[in-house]
Amino acid sequence: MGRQRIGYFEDLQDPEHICSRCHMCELICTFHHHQVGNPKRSRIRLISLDKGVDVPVTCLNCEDAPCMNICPTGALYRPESDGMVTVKEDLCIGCAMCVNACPVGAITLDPVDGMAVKCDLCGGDPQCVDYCPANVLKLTDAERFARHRMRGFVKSLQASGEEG
Amino acid sequence: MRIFFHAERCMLCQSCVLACQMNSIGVSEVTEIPRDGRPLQRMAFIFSHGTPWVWRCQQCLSAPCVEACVTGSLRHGEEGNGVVHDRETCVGCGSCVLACPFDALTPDENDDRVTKCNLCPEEEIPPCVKACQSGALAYQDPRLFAQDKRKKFVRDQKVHRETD
Amino acid sequence: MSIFAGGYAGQILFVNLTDGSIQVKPLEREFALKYIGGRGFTSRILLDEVKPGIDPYCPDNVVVIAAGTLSGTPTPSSGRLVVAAKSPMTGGIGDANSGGYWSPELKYAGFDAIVIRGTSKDPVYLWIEDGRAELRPAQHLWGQNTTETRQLLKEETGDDDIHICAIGPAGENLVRYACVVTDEEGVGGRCGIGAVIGSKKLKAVVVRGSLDVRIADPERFKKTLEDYRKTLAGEVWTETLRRLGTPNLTAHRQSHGIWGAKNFQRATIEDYEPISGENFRKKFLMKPIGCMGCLVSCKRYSAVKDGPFAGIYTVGPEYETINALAAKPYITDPAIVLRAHYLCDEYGLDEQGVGSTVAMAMELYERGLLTKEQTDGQELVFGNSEALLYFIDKIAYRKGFGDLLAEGTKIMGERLNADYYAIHIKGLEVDATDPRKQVTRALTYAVSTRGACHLRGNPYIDEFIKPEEAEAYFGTAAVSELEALEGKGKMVAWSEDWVTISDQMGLCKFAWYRSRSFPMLIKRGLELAKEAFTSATGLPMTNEKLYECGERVYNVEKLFNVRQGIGREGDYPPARFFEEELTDGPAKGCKLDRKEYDRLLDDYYEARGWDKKTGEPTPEKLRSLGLE
Amino acid sequence: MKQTEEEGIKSPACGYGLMGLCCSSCLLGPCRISPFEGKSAKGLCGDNVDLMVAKNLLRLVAGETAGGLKDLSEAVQNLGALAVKQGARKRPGKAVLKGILEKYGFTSRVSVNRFAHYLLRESQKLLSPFSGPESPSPLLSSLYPEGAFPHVYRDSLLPDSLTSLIFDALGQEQNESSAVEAILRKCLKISMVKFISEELRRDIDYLTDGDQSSEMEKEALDVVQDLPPEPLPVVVFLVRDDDLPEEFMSRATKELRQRLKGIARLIPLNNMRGLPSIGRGFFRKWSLPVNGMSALAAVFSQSPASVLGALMCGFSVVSFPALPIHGSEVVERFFCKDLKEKLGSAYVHPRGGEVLPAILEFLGEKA
Repeated sequence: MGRQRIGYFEDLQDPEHICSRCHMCELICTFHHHQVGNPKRSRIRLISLDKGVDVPVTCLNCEDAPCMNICPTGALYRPESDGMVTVKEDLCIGCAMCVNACPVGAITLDPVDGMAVKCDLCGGDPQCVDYCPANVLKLTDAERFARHRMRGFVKSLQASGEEG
Repeated sequence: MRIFFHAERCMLCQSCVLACQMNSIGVSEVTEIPRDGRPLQRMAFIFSHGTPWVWRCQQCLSAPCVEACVTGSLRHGEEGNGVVHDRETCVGCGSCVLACPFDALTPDENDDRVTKCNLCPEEEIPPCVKACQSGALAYQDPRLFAQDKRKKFVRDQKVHRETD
Repeated sequence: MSIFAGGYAGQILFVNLTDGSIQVKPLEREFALKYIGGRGFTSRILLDEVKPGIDPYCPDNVVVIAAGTLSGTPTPSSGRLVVAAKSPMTGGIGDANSGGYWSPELKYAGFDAIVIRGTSKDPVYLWIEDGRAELRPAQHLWGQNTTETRQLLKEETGDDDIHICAIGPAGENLVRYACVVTDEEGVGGRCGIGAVIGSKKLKAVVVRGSLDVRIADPERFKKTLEDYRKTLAGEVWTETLRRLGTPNLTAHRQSHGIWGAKNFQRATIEDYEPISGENFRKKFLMKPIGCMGCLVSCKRYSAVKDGPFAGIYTVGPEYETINALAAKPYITDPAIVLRAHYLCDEYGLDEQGVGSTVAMAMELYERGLLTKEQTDGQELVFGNSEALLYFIDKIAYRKGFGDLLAEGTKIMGERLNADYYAIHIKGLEVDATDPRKQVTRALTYAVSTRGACHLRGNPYIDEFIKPEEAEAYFGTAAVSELEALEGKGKMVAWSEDWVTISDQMGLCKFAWYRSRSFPMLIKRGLELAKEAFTSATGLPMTNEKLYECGERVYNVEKLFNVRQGIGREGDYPPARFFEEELTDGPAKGCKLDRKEYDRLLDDYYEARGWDKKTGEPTPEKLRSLGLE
Repeated sequence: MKQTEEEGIKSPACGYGLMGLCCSSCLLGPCRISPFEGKSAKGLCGDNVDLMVAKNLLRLVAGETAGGLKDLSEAVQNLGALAVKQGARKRPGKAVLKGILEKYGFTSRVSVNRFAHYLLRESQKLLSPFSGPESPSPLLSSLYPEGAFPHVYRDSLLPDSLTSLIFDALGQEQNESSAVEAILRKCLKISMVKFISEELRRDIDYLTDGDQSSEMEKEALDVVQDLPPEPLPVVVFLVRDDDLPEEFMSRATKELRQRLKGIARLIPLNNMRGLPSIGRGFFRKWSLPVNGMSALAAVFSQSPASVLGALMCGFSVVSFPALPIHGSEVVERFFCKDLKEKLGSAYVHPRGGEVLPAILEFLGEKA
């Protein structure tokens, strides 16, 4: 098992398996971490574009994580070699360098206490994955993701074969 | 609100630095620059591993400089907006310079005090951000900054998929 | 810091548009315990603030917007919002209910409710952020469609994470059934609240919040969440709703023959297949959409990909949409339905209002009571989709014949001397279903405080309740028999109080108050709702007290209506349901019987503890509910 | 030449550009020498601030002029084709033709064909990159008579070959700091080239096509005619570039007229081209060169060459936008002080980019 992260798996052929914009992931994330309701503090954020495009975005758990590399105090670190980059809150000074560096915007400053917050996989049992009604959020790693893409590719081959 | 920097949009023109210097000596037009002006160094342009970076105070939320300051002339702004430096009470002891992980405080050449970026509270948008022609500098809430990044990420992803 | 341990934001915003003053008042604990939230707050505040007999468009009318109590907490399907005012359609209490993400955002911005008084001179919009509010000029937004309004506001604020509740051109032009549109997804349709907001020159209410909505007892709350999830998983129709959404119900209406098509002249649709839920799914569905935290996701995101209307992206249609824009004007082209639905959303029109008035005009035209000159030269016959699309535009801007159509069926009936063909109750058009087959449904529609409405009660409890359960709850096993009238008044009263709870809590009726078995219904609608309420707010609550809160609010609304002069005579279905039999389909031959209905209404009043003659709540009843 | 034209005309958008420090001459990118770093600052190429500003200005002026020269050489080619075939396609109007002939020192009895041959020969000579310094060319000395433009002769600022000057300017590198002044003189020369080439082209076009733009010269002469018999001490000309929107100009004119009421006479001109004619007209009327009369031209133009050209016509010049020269003290001193001592007229630097205070300052000095 490689480095894990929360992946978004949609199936454009099956409407039930596309994010349904319910924001449950945000709600349950904030509830799990802060025991309140407030999606703005969530570590996973749902991005809605026009024409019904909704994609939840959270930490990609990069190998050479820019947030971790740029952190001046070492508040961002990997406790285990394969694990998630986590925030050591007593070291974080809220300088927002990580916010500046992260390529996907997965790390931000908490609007309430000002510390850097990012996905920590809820210690191995991610709540958003648990609660996602469309089952599009899954705990995944690079290998699994590759397999998913392969499966999609084979399916598309099949489909084109049938048509042909 | 803080100043964020998009390295990928920077055209290396350094207009931001010039604008900052002009602001520090109190002129708004380039034609008014006095020949013997001694601007404060509150912003600089550097290359780090080939990437441009606008060096300035990060306005940390739990800033080490504030903790280090012996006279209390460094304090947190209202509603968590930046770190405010009070010139009047500053004695130039340099404790903050030692504490700052970004080396963002510099001695004021005109007298024995330190100086730092104060986000130009008298202006609605800091002059450096206004001077930036390519949009590489952004004056934004960290939350919105991260949100914009996520949006860009999702958009890129979608475009990528559509052209697959 | 509010006095509440959680759930509530603890503040109410008072805005006076006439002088632009803005006040923030704390929410009192007693008030919250008595009226819970949502519709409870709106109804009570309206009762206190609105004087009898005022013109709904005058500055004295008050618009109250309230978030459900559980909105903003992670309670599933809790993001519902109530917008209320004295209705320009019924003259009584008018409230509109809308889902989406606006209501939680209001809580995150620090308010439980907004009370809007007065009338502004120039168009304004209300900006609310983290406990602060201000009125901003909206000259540039006035006249814009709802989508453009949202776009402009997002550009103006530089943040597209804001949530917007806006009216369209219809509301500005005081179309009597104008609605309020929240974000892309939600429409608070009924009762013409959009027109009242338009008369106040308020274009939109924009919220952005990042404050916490606290949970008093997180562990207990978490348990409730789990419990709810399990209960929902055991429900058969959850999957269907996710698959087909509310258009799923079209099959039920067709098979029972209760469509209300052709302005209630027909009960089934001959060419039903194209407008069935399955067909909408096959042809247009992009994905299901859920409101805040919804585990059911019954809303649809639809796109028209080809044909003359290609390029429409919209949230919908709902079952009501299909009824109003397909069955009533008898149009069976689904693309037309979506186009009309899209236009209604853009202009901020209540679809049911559009469908009903156009259908009524069509009937009048076919019967020769309207001439071609009067209808702008349009051949206004059933099935003419061009005329429907043509008049949606005209209604929104009140042009030509659209000016009359914009008044709704009641006034149109009066003006054209065709009251009989105006199918409304208290002025509000009868929505989706023909109640002639089921007298309890007719009663629910008729006694509903906001006018004909299918969401004010659950008249079909008798379809699945078991005799022993009926005995325990309503005192007679007869309630479980479909034909019997005994105990049905009590059942309707009970179900009304009981769905009122959902409007107070901000819970979705589909996710919490619809079920296939009675115990499940009680468990979700009462026990789990109570659990969620107590664990979130930390306030003491029991099943009985919660139920009483629902009853109290219903009585408050009745009191409001009585004060505005709506008595027993307002609680009758339109004459057509008594006079004409259904002529086709499985329910052929059904009609309402006046005697039977009177008896049922008496029953109902008795169960309610209201005066049988006037329909007024008796002083004893009010006292027992703590409403002196 | 095309490329220079395209690159040269861009107006600066950033602060460095406004100061004339926006150097794009090497591929390593801009050095962005800060004005606060003083004299010691040197760019990647080794140039100091003064050289950089001067060279940038030269590049701007030359680039712009190159475009005009191209038009002239095309016009000369047309003229060549036509001169052989005798006469213009369309007969030129008599009055205007007379004016043109007089300008070049011919009497009106001379045949158009002969004049065309003369014009062809002389302008070909001027355009040739190999023509040596056999100055002054008879054509130039008729266009810029010594009496009206004495400074040009005194300081040998009259160009001899038009083309070689541009090639020279764009090709050569001069690294010694003493060369700053040489570069700036070249700037002035080149901007004269711009005026000369434009005027020549106009006249040729008139001969070949009957182009109406020569009528504009008449407008300039009318202006001179309208002036009172005694030479006024102070006249402000408001000169507009063709590219500027009408609306902007009329607003500026209105505002300036209001502010200068009772202080100075304000004469709006619709284009730059009339300036040499006005110089000649002044001389004809009062036998005085313009720079002897301290007239001010307020030039509203994006192009530095036009601004410097106006300077070479004998006017003191204030311009909007200001010339991009604030970055260098030496350059600024040359244009504002040295020139005044040498030519009698100079560039008036609009501090803060505001024209009105600069005009008032100029007037105050004179009054």
